[in-house]
Order: sequence, then C-alpha cells, then structure tokens
Amino acid sequence: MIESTLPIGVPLLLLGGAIVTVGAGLVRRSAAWPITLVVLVLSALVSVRQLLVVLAEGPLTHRLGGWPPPIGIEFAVDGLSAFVTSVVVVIALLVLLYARDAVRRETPEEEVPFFALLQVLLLGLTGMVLTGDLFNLYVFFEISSLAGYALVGLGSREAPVSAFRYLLLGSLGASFYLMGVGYLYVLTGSLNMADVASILPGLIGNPTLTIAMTMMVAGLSLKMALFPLHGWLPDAYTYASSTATAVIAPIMTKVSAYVLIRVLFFVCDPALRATIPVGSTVAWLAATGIVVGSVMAIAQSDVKRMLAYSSVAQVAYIGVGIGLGTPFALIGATLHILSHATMKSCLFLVTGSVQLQTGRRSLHSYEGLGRVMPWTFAGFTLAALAMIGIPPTAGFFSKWYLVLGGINAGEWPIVLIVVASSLLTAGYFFRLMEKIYANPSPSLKANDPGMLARISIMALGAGVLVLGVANFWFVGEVLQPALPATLRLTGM
Amino acid sequence: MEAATESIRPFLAIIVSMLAIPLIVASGEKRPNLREAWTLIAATIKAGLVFSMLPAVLAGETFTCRLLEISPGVALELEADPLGMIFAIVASTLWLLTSFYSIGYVRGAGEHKQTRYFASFALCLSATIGISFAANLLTFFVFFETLTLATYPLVLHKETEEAKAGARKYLCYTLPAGLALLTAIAITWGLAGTMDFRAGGILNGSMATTGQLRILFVLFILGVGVKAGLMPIHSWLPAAMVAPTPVSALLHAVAVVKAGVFGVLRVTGFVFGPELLGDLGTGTALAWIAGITLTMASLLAMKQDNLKRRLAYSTVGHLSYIVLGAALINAWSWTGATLHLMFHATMKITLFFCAGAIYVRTHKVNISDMVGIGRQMPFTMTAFAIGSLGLAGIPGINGFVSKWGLASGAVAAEQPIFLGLLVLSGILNAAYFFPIVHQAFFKQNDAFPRLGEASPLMVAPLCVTAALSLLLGVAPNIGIHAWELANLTARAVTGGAI
Amino acid sequence: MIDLFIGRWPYVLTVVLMLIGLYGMLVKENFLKKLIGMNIFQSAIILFFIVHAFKWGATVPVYDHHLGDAVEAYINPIPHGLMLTAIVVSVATTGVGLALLVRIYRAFGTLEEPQVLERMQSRNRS
Amino acid sequence: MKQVSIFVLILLGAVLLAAGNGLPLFGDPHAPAAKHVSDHYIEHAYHDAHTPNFVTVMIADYRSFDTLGETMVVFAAGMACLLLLRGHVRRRGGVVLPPIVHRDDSIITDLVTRAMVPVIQIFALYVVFHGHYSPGGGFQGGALLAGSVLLVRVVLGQDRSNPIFPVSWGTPFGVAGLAIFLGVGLVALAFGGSGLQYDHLPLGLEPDMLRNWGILIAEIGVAFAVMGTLVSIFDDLSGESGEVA
Repeated sequence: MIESTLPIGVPLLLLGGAIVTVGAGLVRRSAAWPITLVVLVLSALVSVRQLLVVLAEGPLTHRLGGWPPPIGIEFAVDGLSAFVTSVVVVIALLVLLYARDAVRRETPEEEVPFFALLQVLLLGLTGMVLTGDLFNLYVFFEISSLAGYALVGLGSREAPVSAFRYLLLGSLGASFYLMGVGYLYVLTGSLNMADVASILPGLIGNPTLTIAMTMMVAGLSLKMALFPLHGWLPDAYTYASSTATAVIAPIMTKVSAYVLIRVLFFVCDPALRATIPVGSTVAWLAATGIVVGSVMAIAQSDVKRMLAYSSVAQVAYIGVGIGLGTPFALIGATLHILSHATMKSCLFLVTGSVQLQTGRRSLHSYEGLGRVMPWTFAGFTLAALAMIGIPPTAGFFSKWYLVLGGINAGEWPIVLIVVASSLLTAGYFFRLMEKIYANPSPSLKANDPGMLARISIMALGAGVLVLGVANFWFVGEVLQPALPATLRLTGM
Repeated sequence: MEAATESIRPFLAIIVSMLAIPLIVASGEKRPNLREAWTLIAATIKAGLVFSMLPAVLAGETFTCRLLEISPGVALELEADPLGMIFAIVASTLWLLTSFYSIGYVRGAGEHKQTRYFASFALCLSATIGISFAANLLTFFVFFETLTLATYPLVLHKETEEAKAGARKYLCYTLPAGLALLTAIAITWGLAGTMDFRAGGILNGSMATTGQLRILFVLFILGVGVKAGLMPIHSWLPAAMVAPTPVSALLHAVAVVKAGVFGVLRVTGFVFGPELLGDLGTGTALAWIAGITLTMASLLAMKQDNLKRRLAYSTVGHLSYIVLGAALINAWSWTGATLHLMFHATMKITLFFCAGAIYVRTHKVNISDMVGIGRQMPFTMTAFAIGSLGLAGIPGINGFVSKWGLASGAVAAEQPIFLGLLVLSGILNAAYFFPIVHQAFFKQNDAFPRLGEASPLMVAPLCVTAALSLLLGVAPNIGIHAWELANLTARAVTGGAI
Repeated sequence: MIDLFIGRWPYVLTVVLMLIGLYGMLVKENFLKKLIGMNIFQSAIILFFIVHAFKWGATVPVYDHHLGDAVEAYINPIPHGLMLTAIVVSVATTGVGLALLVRIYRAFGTLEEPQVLERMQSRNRS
Repeated sequence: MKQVSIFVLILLGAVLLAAGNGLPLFGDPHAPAAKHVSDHYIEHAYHDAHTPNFVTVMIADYRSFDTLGETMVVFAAGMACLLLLRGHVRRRGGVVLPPIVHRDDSIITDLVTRAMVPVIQIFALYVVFHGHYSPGGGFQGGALLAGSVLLVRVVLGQDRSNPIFPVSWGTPFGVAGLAIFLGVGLVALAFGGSGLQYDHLPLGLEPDMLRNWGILIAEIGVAFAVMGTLVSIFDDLSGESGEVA
C-alpha cells in the first residue's frame, strides 16, 4: 500500500504543506519556513524512495478515485518522471536552505504566502511530471504558472511589469497546450497519455494531428523559453527576488522540457514522429537559441540578466537534444536537465547572496568579491566551469552526449554550434571571473552568507563535480531505463 | 611482453597532489612552513609512486587502472605504458625540484597569494600525470582541460594588466583548441568505436574517406598543437611568460607544453599510426610545419632581449623538434622525439631556474643588463652555460643524444631536408645562447651590483638539473633507463627497431 | 473548404474569436486590454471544447429515467467538466493579472505599455 | 510591429482553419470524442455514484483530482494576490490610490442589496447541494456566495459588511475548504483505497451512496475554498485588506 501511494506522495505532501503553512501562518508567521522545510525534506525522501523503487521494480501507477485509465486520472511514474521529480524537489530543498535569511530580508512581511506559494509551485511542477493525464497536466501547469507569476512579481519595482508579461505569455503558452490537448481529445476521445499513445498510430496522415502536436510543442516551448519564444525570461529572472529566481530558473523551464520529452517521445510513437517535422524544427530553433542567448549574455552588464540569457542558451541545449531525438542526444538532454538545474541554482544563489550583502549586481561591481566571499565564490567558480563545459564537471558530459548525438544524427552544423558555444559561455564567465578574483577592491565589506546558505551553495557546487564524475552511473542506472526501448543505446 | 597488471598506483600518483590541495588551502598563509611541507610530501610520494612502476614497465609490463565509466564503453582509465612513464617521470621529478625552488622563489620575490599559487601548482601536476597515464582519448581530454584551467590562475598570478592580458590570451588559444580536440575525439569514437590509445593506431583508411581523415587529423593537431606551440598558434606562450618564473619553468617548459607535444605523440603514434599517416600524407605536412616552426622560432628568439621571452621562443623551437620526430614516425625519430621530451625538460628548466634566480637576486629581466653577471653568480651561470650548450646540441650533454636520434630519424625517413633544418637550428641555438654566456663571464662590468648567489633553495635545484643534463648526456641509459624506455615505445609504435 | 464552413462552422467561429483575443494581446498597448484579450482567447478555447461536446439530437448530460443509459441521448459530458476547470483557471489567472496591474499602476501611475517602459528606463538611468 | 502581429495572426488563422479539415463534423454523434470514455461516463455514472448529473460525477469523482487541482489554482491565486498586494501599500508607501469602491448612500441600492443577499445566498446553497441533480456544484455555489458578500462589500461598505464576512476570514475559509477536500481524499487513502476513492470512506454505506456523499463533501470543500479565496482576492485588489495583516 505504501508503494502504491508513492506516485501521489510528493504532490499530496506539498498540497497539504501549502495548506498547513497558510493555516499555521495565520497564527504564527515565523512557522512558515520550518513547516516548508519539513515538507520538502519529506518530499525529497519520498521522491528518492520512489526513484529507487521504480528503478528496482519498474513503473508505478496510482489510480486516483480507484478508476482505471482512461476513465479516471492515473499517476504513472517511470524512471524519467521519478528522476525529474527528485531533481525538482532536491534542488528546491537546497534553495530553501538559502531562502530563510534571504526571504526575511527581502520580503519580510510576505513570508507566509511566499513559502506557501513556493510549495504550490513545486506541487504544480511535480504534478506535471508525475501525472499520466494530458488535461490533468494542464491543471498542474497552471498551478505552477500562477505561483510562478506571483513569485516573479515580488521583486524590485520593475518586477510586476515583467511578471505581467510573463503571465500573458505563460497563459498563451498554456492555452496553446490546452488547444493541442483539445485537438488530441477530439481526435482520440481520450485524455490518458498511454491511451492516446495507443490510438494515435491509427491516425497517421491526419493534418489536424500535425497541427495539434505543433500547438502543444509551441505552448511548451513558450513555457520552456525556447528561442524564439524566450522573450519573457530575461526580465522575469532579472527583477524577481533572489530566492524566487533561484527556485524558478533552475527547475521551471526544465519541467516544461520534460513534458516536451513526454509528449514527443512517449505519446507519439516513432512512425508518427517521422510524419511530423517538429523534431528538426525544434533542433534548429534551439541551436539558433544557443547562439542568440550566449551572445546576448555577453552583451549584458547586469550579472543576473547575464545569467538569465545564459539560461536561454542552456535550455536551448536541452531543446537541441530533444529535437535531434537520437539516443545520445536524449541522454544529453535529460542529463542537462539535472546538470543545468544544479549549476544555475548555484549561480543564482551566489548572485542573490551578493545582492543581499552588498546590493551589487552589475558585472563591474563584482570586482574583488572572490577575496571576501571565498566559499561562495568557490561554488560559483565550479558552477561557472560547468556552464562552460570543462571536464570533469556535469556540464561537460551533457554537452558531450549532445555532441555524440549530433554526430550520430549527422547534423554537423548543430554539432559545431554546440561545441563552439562553449567559447561564448567561456567569454562571459571568464570576464566575470577575472573581475572577481584579479581585481582587488580594498573598500569592500562583505563576507560569506550564513551557514545554511553556505551549505546550499557549497552542496550545489560540489554536486556539479560529483555529477560529472559519476555521470555514467546516472546515465546507465537512471536515464537509460527511463527512456523508451527504441530510444536507448544499443547494448545497455 | 604486453602484460598488463591491474594496479591502483597510476591513480594514486594522480590523486596524491589533489589530496594535498585541501591541506595546502587549510594551512593557508598563516602557516607557510606547514603548507610547503604538504607540497614537498606530496611531490615526494608522487615521484616515489611513479618510480616504483619503472622496473616493471621496463620489463615490458604495463599498469592499468580502470576507474568508473564516464561514457558508454569509455572509462576513466589509466595505463602506465613506456611513453606515459617517460612523461610522468619528467613531470614528477621536476615537480619535486621545482617545489624546493618555488619556496625559495616566492619567498625571495615576496609574491602574494602563495596559497593559491601552491594549490594551483599541485592541481597542475595531478593533471599532468593524468595526461601521461591516460589510457584513452576521453581521459586524456579530461586531464588536458583540467591542466588548461589549473594553469590559468598561475598565469594570472600577478594580477597586473599585463598578466590579465596574458591569461586572456592563454585562454583564447587553449579553449578553442580544447573544443577542436573534443570534436576530433567524438568523431574518432564515431569512426573507430573506441577511444583507447593503441600503439600503431586505432584508425585505418577504410573507416572514412581520405579527406575526412585529413580533416580529423587537422582537428587533432589544432587541439593539441596549441599547447605544443606550433606556429602559427604559438603566440600565447611568450605572452604567458608574465607568470612567476617557477611557473614558466615547470609549466611552460615542462608540463603544459609537453602535454601538448605528448598529445601530438599520442595522436600520431596511438590514434593514427605510422601507416595511415603515410597514406594520408599528413605526417609529412606536420613535419613541414614543425620544421618551419623550429627555424622561425630560433630566428625570433634572437630578437628578444627579455631573457624569459627568449627562452620561450627557444621552447617553441624545441617543442617542434619533438613534433618533427612524431611526424616522421620511424623508430629513430620516435626514439629521438621521446628522448627530447625528457632531455629538453632538464635543460630548459635549468635555464628558467637561472632566469628566476637572477630575477630574485638582481631584479633584472633583460639580457642586455646581465653583462658580467657570471662573476657574481658563478654557479647559476655555469648551470646556464651547461643548459644552453646542451640545447645547441654539443656532444656530452643530453641534448646531443636526442638530437642525434632525430637526425637519424630524418635520414631514415629519407627526408634530408629536415636533417639540414636540425643542423641549422642547432647553429641558431648557439647563436642566441652563447652571447648571454659570453657576456656573463667574459665581459667586465664593474657596475654590476655585488649581491652573490640566490638562496641555496634556488641554487641547489638548478645545479641538480644541470648535473642531470650532463649525466644523461654521458650515459643516457643510467638511472631511469631513458634510452631503453624510448626504445620500448618506439618499437611498439613503429614496429621497427634501432 | 466548403465542408469546413458548412459542417464545422462553430469551429470556424471559435477560431475567429481566438484571433480577436490574440489581436488584443499582441496589438493593444494598454495592459488591461491585453488582459481582456487574454480572457477572450481563453474563452475561445473553452468554446472550442464545448463545441465538440455537442451531438445532434441529444440532451443535457443529466440522467433521465425515460432515456436510461442510451449513449446517443446525452451530449458528451467530458468537455463540460474539463472546461469547468479551465474557466476557474482563467478566472484565477485574471485575478493574479489584475493584482500585478494594481502593483504596476501604483509604481508607475499608468497602464499604457509605452509609458510604463519609458518610466522604467528613466528611473534606471537616474 | 503591428503589421507583424497581424501577419502572424492571419498565418495562425489559416493554420487553425486548415486544422479544421481533419476534425469530425459538428454534432456528429459518432465522433471519437463522443465515444470511448464519454460512453463509459454516460452508461455508468448514474449507477456508480447514484448521481444523475454526469458532469458532477465526472468532475467530483472520475476526474476529481482535476477539481482538487482547480481548487488549488484558486487558492494559489488568492495567495498570489495576498503576496503581491497585502501590506504593499503600507510598507512601500507607493502612490496611494483613492479606494476603488465608491459608495453613494442610495437608499435604493441599499434596500435592494438587503433584499437580494439572502436570496442569492439561499440560491447559492441550493446550487451547491443540488449539483448532483442539475447543473451546479461547489465552484458555482462558492462563486455565488462570494458574490453575495461582495455585493454587500460594494454597496454597504466595509464597515457594514465586516460583521457578515470579515476580511480576515477569506484565507481561513480557503484553507478550510481545501482541507475538507484533501481530507476526504486522504481518509479514503487511509482506509485502503486510492486517493479520493470515495467508496472506501468509513461511513457504512453502499459504494454508490458513498460516492454520492463523497462528491457532496468535496463540493462543499470547493464551495468554501472558492468563496473564501474570491472574497480575499477582491479585498486585496480593492485595497480594503491593506490594514489587516
């Protein structure tokens, strides 16, 4: 019975956690953080346990209301969804450690709704990952989006404007997705992913199907900030409060990427995919996005905005992997979900700490910080090296698999872009690094943030390295079994 | 003869200096003696580990160590083969000497941020040993890039505008090179289905068209050639001379640049192999690039007045000797190349040590200011003379032995033009080194400050390296059996014997 | 094509409504109007679903003892249920959008996009 | 920019119209959407849950997790408004606006409101409880209840509406409603069923009647949550809650 409730364990914990947080917050405001911490620790335990069980025993399902699919809603967990859930929850937990002091200083009066919405956000994201129902996914999509808009809107004076734009575009994306689901429903009469997947092959050749898939991909790409639909992201990340950015930036776009994988590779079967030119379009747009995002990042003078544009580029790597769709490319994409989540959260936590300590955010003002905040910037350096793709960090290996995937697919220009983009990334990170370490700034008064924040930054920094070295354990044990058999490497 | 033993020793040799890093950092600026003790202990253990594998390697055994898998079918795998041993011995021995020298230097010159300096240094050495023991291309690449990065803070060390420019230039050359190498590795894996180094090569002509293989070769040479200082992609090396002298000595005379030429050796001998290189014609092309580089570099070296820059150009030239040997790829040239990898290191590090000793004592960097210095620093300048004579190829010093091998290789390859270039370059070497020695000893300069020698911590290592150069010149097979090791790898790669 | 307008005319109408909504979102410069455009767009999608619930000759999906379990007798209940949820989502999104607009208005004193952007920039400069 | 937008719109319109060609005809009783799952709902809903309204059975039982999510969306919106607006004026001291709600003390609106509010509220309760038999349910009923409160807020003002439904009640109502809904699901889970599997509720009834009751409890929870949250969103938006923490 415990096993069968695992798939809904994390969402229910977070749902209950949000309710309890608000309820307790009515009585005592400072209870919000500890409750959230407990909920997230439990969620992390459940998600990791779920991952282990899934790896050992195969997919788990939970039929809500006891109704078999396609009558009711089914939560179906396979390796991939268990993996992404764990990534989401664990990264969020680490950011939460940082969040206690940051939220108290940045938004002292909104502690309760902030932490409640944080859990709502995670509820939405984990729900999206775990559900096996296309429409249920839309509901969770919107739950996470609403929480996201609010968290983004709570920042500097400009934040509401960027949040409002995000809201318009996000709703547009969700609506496109819903429209796609609508077409699929009209064509198949079902909303359950597995059921739809079994009906779709009979519909090959129907022009509406192509457009339905295009709508879904477009909607998800918007949410994922895949070029050219990335317009909302830089402002949103730049103006949001540091904790909000550190939660949203690493995981929100990744979950959309996960859904894209789910739709393209689990709902569509290979024969169907062959008739729809979505894959190569996504790959090429994403490759363009890598270049555009990196070049824009170089042009920025605000560190947070630079990281935001770098997110556009990094998400595009995942897009390239999804678009290429070869076994190696998919490994690259899924591994990059994890590695980018780790390194980007680390980077944003550092910029947040710097902003809290010194109020600085421009590239120029980072001079000499390496000396006064040694631990923080040790983590930053590791994460930055991973972003560039220096071995043996995690960032290197995800790009490595993408390169192998590109070579397998024979897409040489994309291989070239993936490889050469590392140089652009190196361009903006080494410029910053030089300022951080080589320019002494004697008047600087700052030091490493408190113990909790330091732990989370260091853990993420170390994680980047450990993930890189142990990447193959991950690929072999987690990512490979999680993909459909036709998309696995041969001989594994 | 190809007996492979599972052993953790190659791994330990790499990890020992990495383990020293946290200890170095923890000791910090407050306890410099403890910090330096860690460096020395790590260096001693590392050298001990490397040497402990030597007898078995000489007997034809190799030590392999398969760590965890890092990509499907590709593990982080180490193998101590003769070629790897040559490089590892050079790096670990000279690290030990450089550690003593560094202590004298950074304290004498009053350098800042010494902790960062020693920590980066230890990381560099880990990477270097990793490069030498790497058993496949991906492992090689991992350590190759680590070395690139670990060197960056050392070049940047002084944090002046010049140092920043030099460091930037360094990255601008090495990072794209790394990417070219990465692409080449990925393609190789696609073609050959393996990344393991195998003496005689893993690629063959049936795997792809000639044109494709040529492009692949160019990518590889771009990847490793930057560090090997091949023209026209060498200019980071003189710029990187802004680093403290021990860094120049060890990294830009031994570790980094030798990693580059070591990469060339691995690519020509262990990825492409003699036959394929001959079929593609790329071996000859590379030989020409090397030939041009070694001549041009010698000419450029003459123009430099800054001693370290002159040594840098000399390094560029001598690296190309090795590349030439690797490109001609016959038993003689390979022996000469691997020997030169080792012997050039002892000679060049002597010269850099001398330059550093002079700087710390007199704060002079330009050759024109060093008139009459031999009277003040007799040991230093004698060592300098030995080193420069060796580089010019005077018999009795080890440089002669390796050049002999290379020259015989040019003859064996029936390419006498390269023999001519080697002779010419030897004359040019003499032309740019002898004036320094001459003005140091035989010109009167009463104005020269009477300061005497630098600290023993600095003078002793440079005497040791000079003595080593002499010793190896007389008896190249003594001690580490350099000649034998070089022969072993030459036999394995080319199939021929001397 | 004829088939589209004769046999599927309600669908064509939802497309038109959708385009009207999108027009508002893309072209109008007032944030509130953009939000209204978004609402129209979402309504269009809701109608798109509802259109496909319809069956000729069927009645509301409430059990009637005279009709029993006859499938043809009731229209499809699923789109109605789904859209109930979608409506709520739309309402909630509008609510959050309005909350953001209140904050924008408080910070910048206007809801016209060009003016807001101008004021954002002039404040950044000063 | 405008031209580009219109071009994009025309393009999208053309694509969407083209997509229409693959869709089933309007009102086709044999379209895929009308078969498959839909059939099952029509044939079984009444017998499964003893509830004639198929839509109610569907949203509150077959696909009740959607509805729990939907309630969560409303709750999230409430939290979002609270996060964005409450306390904002006080702390940042931005442009203080005149109250959004303008009141003129007209006797007609006053009286009509007083007359209408009880009717609306009774109708709202009817909608909640009669959702099993006719269109209606928790969300609609909750919205009506919220509407009645808002009518009082708008017409009679904060002072006189506070005794009916204080500003500070919005969030607790939302929390309570969600807790009721989630509670039903968890109780079912605890008694050996799946989440939200009402036939495992420990009430000692036949499965179909249990589902009937389960649906009702869920609807009541939704009504609470929606009412509380909508009122609190209004309060946040109108700035009335600014002084209350």
